[in-house]
Amino acid sequence: MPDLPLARAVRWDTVVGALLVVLLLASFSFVDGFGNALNLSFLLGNTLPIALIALPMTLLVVAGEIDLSVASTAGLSGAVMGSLWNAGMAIETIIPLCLVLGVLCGLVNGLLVTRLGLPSLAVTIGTMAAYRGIAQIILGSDAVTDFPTQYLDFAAGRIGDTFLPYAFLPFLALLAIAVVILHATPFGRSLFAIGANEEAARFAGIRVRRHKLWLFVATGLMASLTGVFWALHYASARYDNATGLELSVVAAVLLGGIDFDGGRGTLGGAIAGVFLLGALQNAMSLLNVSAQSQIVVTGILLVVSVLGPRVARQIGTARAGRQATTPSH
Amino acid sequence: MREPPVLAVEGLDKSFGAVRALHGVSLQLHAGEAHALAGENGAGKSTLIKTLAGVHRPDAGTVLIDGEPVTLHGPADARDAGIAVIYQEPTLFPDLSVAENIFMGRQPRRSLGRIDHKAVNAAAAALFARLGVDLDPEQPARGLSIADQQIVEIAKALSFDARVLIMDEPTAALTGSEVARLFAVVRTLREQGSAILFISHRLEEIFGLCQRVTTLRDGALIASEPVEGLTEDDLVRRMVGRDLDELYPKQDTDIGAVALSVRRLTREGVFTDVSFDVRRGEIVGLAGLVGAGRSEVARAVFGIDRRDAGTVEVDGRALVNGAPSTAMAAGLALVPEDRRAQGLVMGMSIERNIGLTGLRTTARAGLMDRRAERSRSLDWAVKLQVKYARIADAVGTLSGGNQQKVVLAKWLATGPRVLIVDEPTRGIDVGTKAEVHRLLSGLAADGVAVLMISSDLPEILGMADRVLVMHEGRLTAEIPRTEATEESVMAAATGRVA
Amino acid sequence: ATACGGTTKDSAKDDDAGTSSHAKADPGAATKKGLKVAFLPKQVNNPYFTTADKGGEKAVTELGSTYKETGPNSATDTSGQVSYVNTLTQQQVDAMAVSAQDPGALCTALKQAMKNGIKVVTYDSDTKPECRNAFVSQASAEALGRTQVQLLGEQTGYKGEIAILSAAQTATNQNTWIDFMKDELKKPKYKDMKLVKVAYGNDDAQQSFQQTQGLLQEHPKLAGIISPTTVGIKAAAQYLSGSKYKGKVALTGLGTPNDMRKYVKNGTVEGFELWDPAKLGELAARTAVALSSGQITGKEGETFKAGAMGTFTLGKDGVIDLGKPTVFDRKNIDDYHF
Amino acid sequence: MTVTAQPPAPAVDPDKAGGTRLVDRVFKMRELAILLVFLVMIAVTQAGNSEFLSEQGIKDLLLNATILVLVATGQALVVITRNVDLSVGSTLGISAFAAGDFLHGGGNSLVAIVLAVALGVGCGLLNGALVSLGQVPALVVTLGTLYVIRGIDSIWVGSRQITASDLPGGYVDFGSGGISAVPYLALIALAVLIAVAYYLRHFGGGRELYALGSNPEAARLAGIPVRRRILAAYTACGALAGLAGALYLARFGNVDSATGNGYELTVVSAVVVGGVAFTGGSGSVYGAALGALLLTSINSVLPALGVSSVWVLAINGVLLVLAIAVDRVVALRVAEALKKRNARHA
Ligand SMILES: Nc1ncnc2c1ncn2[C@@H]1O[C@H](COP(=O)(O)OP(=O)(O)OP(=O)(O)O)[C@@H](O)[C@H]1O
Ligand SMILES: Nc1ncnc2c1ncn2[C@@H]1O[C@H](COP(=O)(O)OP(=O)(O)OP(=O)(O)O)[C@@H](O)[C@H]1O
Ligand SMILES: [Mg+2]
Ligand SMILES: [Mg+2]
Repeated sequence: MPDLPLARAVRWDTVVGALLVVLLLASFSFVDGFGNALNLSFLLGNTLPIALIALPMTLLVVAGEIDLSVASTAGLSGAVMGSLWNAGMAIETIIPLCLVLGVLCGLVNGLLVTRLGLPSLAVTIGTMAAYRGIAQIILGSDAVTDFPTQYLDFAAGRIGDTFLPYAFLPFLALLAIAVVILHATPFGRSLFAIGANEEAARFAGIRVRRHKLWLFVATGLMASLTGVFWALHYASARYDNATGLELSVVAAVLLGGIDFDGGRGTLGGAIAGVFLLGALQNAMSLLNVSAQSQIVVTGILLVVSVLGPRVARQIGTARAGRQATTPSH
Repeated sequence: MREPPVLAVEGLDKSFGAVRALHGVSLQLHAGEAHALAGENGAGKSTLIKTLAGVHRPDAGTVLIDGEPVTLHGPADARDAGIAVIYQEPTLFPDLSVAENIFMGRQPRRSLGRIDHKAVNAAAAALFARLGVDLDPEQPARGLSIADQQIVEIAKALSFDARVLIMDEPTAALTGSEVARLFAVVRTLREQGSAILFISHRLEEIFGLCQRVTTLRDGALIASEPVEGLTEDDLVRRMVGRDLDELYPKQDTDIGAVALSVRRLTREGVFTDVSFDVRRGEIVGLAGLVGAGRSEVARAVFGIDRRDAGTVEVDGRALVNGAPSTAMAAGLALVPEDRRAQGLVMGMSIERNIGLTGLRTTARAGLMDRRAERSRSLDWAVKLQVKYARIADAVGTLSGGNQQKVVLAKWLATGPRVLIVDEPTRGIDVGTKAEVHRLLSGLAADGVAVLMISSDLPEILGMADRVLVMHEGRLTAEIPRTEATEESVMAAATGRVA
Repeated sequence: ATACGGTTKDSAKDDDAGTSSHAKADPGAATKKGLKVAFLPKQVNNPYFTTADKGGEKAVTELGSTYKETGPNSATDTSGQVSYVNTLTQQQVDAMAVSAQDPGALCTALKQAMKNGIKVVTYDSDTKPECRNAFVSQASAEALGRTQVQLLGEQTGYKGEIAILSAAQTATNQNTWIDFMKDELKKPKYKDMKLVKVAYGNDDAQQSFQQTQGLLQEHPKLAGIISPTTVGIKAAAQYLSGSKYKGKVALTGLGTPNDMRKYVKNGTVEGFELWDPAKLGELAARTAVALSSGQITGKEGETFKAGAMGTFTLGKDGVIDLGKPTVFDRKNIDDYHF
Repeated sequence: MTVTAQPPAPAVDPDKAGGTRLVDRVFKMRELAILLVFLVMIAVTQAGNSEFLSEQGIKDLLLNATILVLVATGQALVVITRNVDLSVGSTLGISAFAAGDFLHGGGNSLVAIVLAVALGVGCGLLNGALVSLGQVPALVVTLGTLYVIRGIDSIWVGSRQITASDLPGGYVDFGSGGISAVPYLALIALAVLIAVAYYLRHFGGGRELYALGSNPEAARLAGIPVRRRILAAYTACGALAGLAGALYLARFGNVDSATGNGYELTVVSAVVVGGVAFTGGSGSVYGAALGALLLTSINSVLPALGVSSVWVLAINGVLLVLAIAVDRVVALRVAEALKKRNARHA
């Protein structure tokens, strides 16, 4: 049964955006040290890995699939980067190789999902372990830290004394590209159709399997890019880099109003969700809120994020219902 | 003085946002009487039924059972009051067996409240025998054709032994013989004292089954009267508010070169060795009983399913196996039979649903051109008389018939050279049906090759230049327009001729 | 400017400007009061770190400064720990004592902190030397590695196959200890003891459990296991005590008396060792204050007085050793409660 | 379907029909493929290491699977209704600690188990109420409660921990004891499993769980009390997670604030491997239990074969993907074979 038209009056992504603005304003005024350029650059820099992966993940989820192996792909490309660097290869060669590796990881996921028709959740839980395991085999217990300074500075530094990390600029470009792809191209429109009703999309001549394959490949690519960024940003390539990142990405994307049943959501919402969580955690740390309490707050935020609009809507319809039924008595 | 009506409504109002689906509607159903509900697409018939079934809460007005006002809090209340409903769209559980679907929530029990699975299956088999159909009670509901789903829905409703049986277009996907059998069962029920409420856009069915008819137009009650003495034209006038043009406006066209050529097409276990041609300007009807494999042939031709053997050519160019996108590029279009599963994305707007087949053609420099998309969609929505509040509304909020029109619009908008339509007028009211026929006729006149699959035999006979008939997965006859009659087609469809 | 036209390990030579201050240590300087000292363990809520940090808190308060503890909820959330370093930098504490989840990952953030005038002490797990002022080591890695082998040797009569159940494969301190264990085993008195396997339980109870099972299935003749991690030894002990191997396979390593009391008493474990984490935390706190007061700068050879703990001297790379570990067995275990 | 010329359905030879039914049933068992994968794996391991299936080995294998089997059974109930409960790990952790804390204070073992189950029921009710009354996506809600319960657990537990010495000896012995190779815990899990499976197959409530997972809208129209059923599924899931917590305590004798952290992914893997579809309405708890057995056994098989720990994770992942893929391919083949055999036009 489709929802009543009234019920969708307020779009959730705008609500998340508004929440983000409110949080930022409140933090600027009431949290000591939040508005300071250094802190903001920390905030952006530390949130960037989640944001980078959230881009393709949003597209994937809109198309009704999911990739839980992203963090492992990131770890794997970090591990490969470390071991090749140890082997004396030039970083300018290593990075493209890592990206190719990411493409391969995505391709494996994509082929398993589209060719064998396996559920992506199951496949990527498996490859999550597999990729992480391969990373462990490749790099073992090493932690490679001696990457060239100009790269480390780019990944960890900021532009002058401003709050902008260097790495934020390429992210903005990628964000723009992703927004255009999802919201302004036929490809993006097809993704919504695939996510909402795959069979109807197939009947409309949309190449469902190919589209999905592309998405998995893009996700692998972005995950490996994130892995490279992570290793440079934290100046440490280890096999267990970025462990657990997939859950942060999923939480942020969910918070941004992306429907995991597919077919609904906007990139703006997803990215707002990412930075809402990032900013909230930053502000809470500055306020000396303990890690445990932060977890509770994050959890409550998630629950409220889905419950809030529902409750508001139900109160609305209940009131409308009462008005409509009272005269008949 | 008659007994009070078993089920009645008075002064019913129901709005969805700005859309007033029903206003001031009253209706009485009496025991032992079959009552028809007529009206154009979007007139409010399904909404009325859902209100009677407790699915919708009325904004105003009362529901009376045996003359007593009641409030139905949900479908369970209606069921407990002895009301059985067949909804317009099948509501099956695809993962459960057909028998479980029929008896969900009311299974025969053994000791300790355990379900008696044997009894469930046996009861389902008995129901199917009564309907004269051959369905395996233990088969899962997933993969049933629309018609089979409809049969299961009917069996479910009959299993209630309900005092009131409400049926929203139960026959839309059925062919004549199943309809006849259904009617026989329904008549028995009526004679045993049940009240029947029946919706159909096939007027002859209303006249064949019902004693009274209530007509709705734009959510308002137009008339409630005995069927006796009424003519089809009267009824159409009440529904549409004007006289109807010819229902089958078949134009004579120049038949040209072969546009679609199918050779020895086979899908193992589904259909075998199917060969036929469709020429430019020609409308070819494809008839057969439910389950004969017509839709399957259409799917394989379009490339949704992979064919095991055979070739398909459009304008002399062979189509790649299993690739609808290349079929579309070659100028082929398929209007699928199941609008809910195959035709539409329910949560998406009307505009975008129509736009889905034109993503590449309306794009500029690789980007969506929203204005072009909107004008294309608006054009076709208007041409097909889709009744909507706003073009940006979700297509799921439309009435069944209007949804069907959107599916047609979506495919006609591609400007195909070869058009396959599978049950194109399923659930479409008589007025629009004529319009759809006129459109198809016009397309043929413009040189489009049309393959029309329909379970509505008069439609086939009225529109087709040539009739192909399938029986159990094989083409059994090819009958030219001049020789096509109900008898000749049915004979081939039931395999009574070689 | 490299041969192959790219930046390689060889071309990217260390051009890090030394971060250690040029200020000279003044051993006689007064101990400053009112400092803000923060403890950042690998994981809050971890009993071991809580004990250590409690020791730190006691010392900090005693020295008239303020103490706080903050940190991630998971011991593998490296980026979380980085954020906490950043937060502390932002909050302008005077000194922080950090137990690093990763030797490299914290570097950028810690250097950033030192640039902002914050003194950084690592304890329990070190970073690269240039990313902190001093490291307080729980015991010399060499002593820890060798004594565990010695303990096991005594328990098995210097005979038979032995295995090691470690934490994560990346755990720096475990790996150093294991290297020393292998070295110790080369001595002639261990010629009948053979190290057959190093397994990793990732400091996870269940995984350590299953790794122990696997070790025993694969090597039925196993005589003893060393588990140099508190989680590992506990899980191994729990498995052994519920299996037929109880009392037959010797188990030793690093554990806390509270965890191991039951297994020592029921005969699963004869003896094991550990340093006193509270002392470790106390020394870290005192080192942090000494650094902030200018009594030391982190150079080799400097000395400072750490209250009742005595005088300590900084070793190579600014490493301070806590001392020898304590061996716990049936006789003394009831004297310890942590 | 076809309309027959003569109204009565054509009679099929009953013997033949009965025979094919049975074959069909066995063929159609989704669990068969997983069982196969499992058996092959065990056989290969036994060939490589004869100690593997010793009495102790079998006991370990069963013990390892017990807790996951319980939680996966509960999760399967929820997944069948087209929902998910990600908070099971947190629930397990908090109820294990609660039981341990109670026993530490000198409580009765049986009461401790009841306490853990009750706490699990509480968490389940919370999830169920949020999901069914709010009608909101289960994934988000339970991810939220995962965090909330975990956070509350951490705040409550702090750095405390329960160790085996805090527990009554009998409780810990019960955790590792058993009747020869069969541990008590495994017997409990098996009893729960059979009971749940029987309920799902033979009781109206169970069938309705499948129905509403298969098509929620149709379930509403059929008058199924959707909210009540979803609430019940979550409550059962929570209860089983609580029970698993109590057994975890007995088995490992060791609980702290991190217990059960990240367990949700393992549980979800087990359920998915066991063929319970996330789209709801299909799969069985036996499948989920087999999935759990398979997953935990991989973790025992690799060390038993002497595979270096370095390789374990990778092999684990590859095996997982293989298991899913084999299962899928077998299922497709069987479906095809059945379809060909049943084809009407053949
Ligand atoms: N859930 C809904 N949300 C919004 N509008 C709705 C909804 N259901 C029905 N409507 C609107 O109510 C009106 C009546 O629809 P209804 O389905 O009752 O028509 P109908 O008479 O059954 O037509 P058809 O013959 O095409 O099935 C239509 O304008 C339709 O768009
Ligand atoms: N998606 C599907 N999956 C599996 N089987 C199907 C599917 N669709 C149809 N079938 C089965 O294939 C057979 C042929 O059905 P098909 O739909 O082609 O018949 P039809 O002649 O078009 O009749 P109608 O569409 O009116 O039912 C039927 O027995 C039907 O149950
Ligand atoms: Mg209708
Ligand atoms: Mg059909």
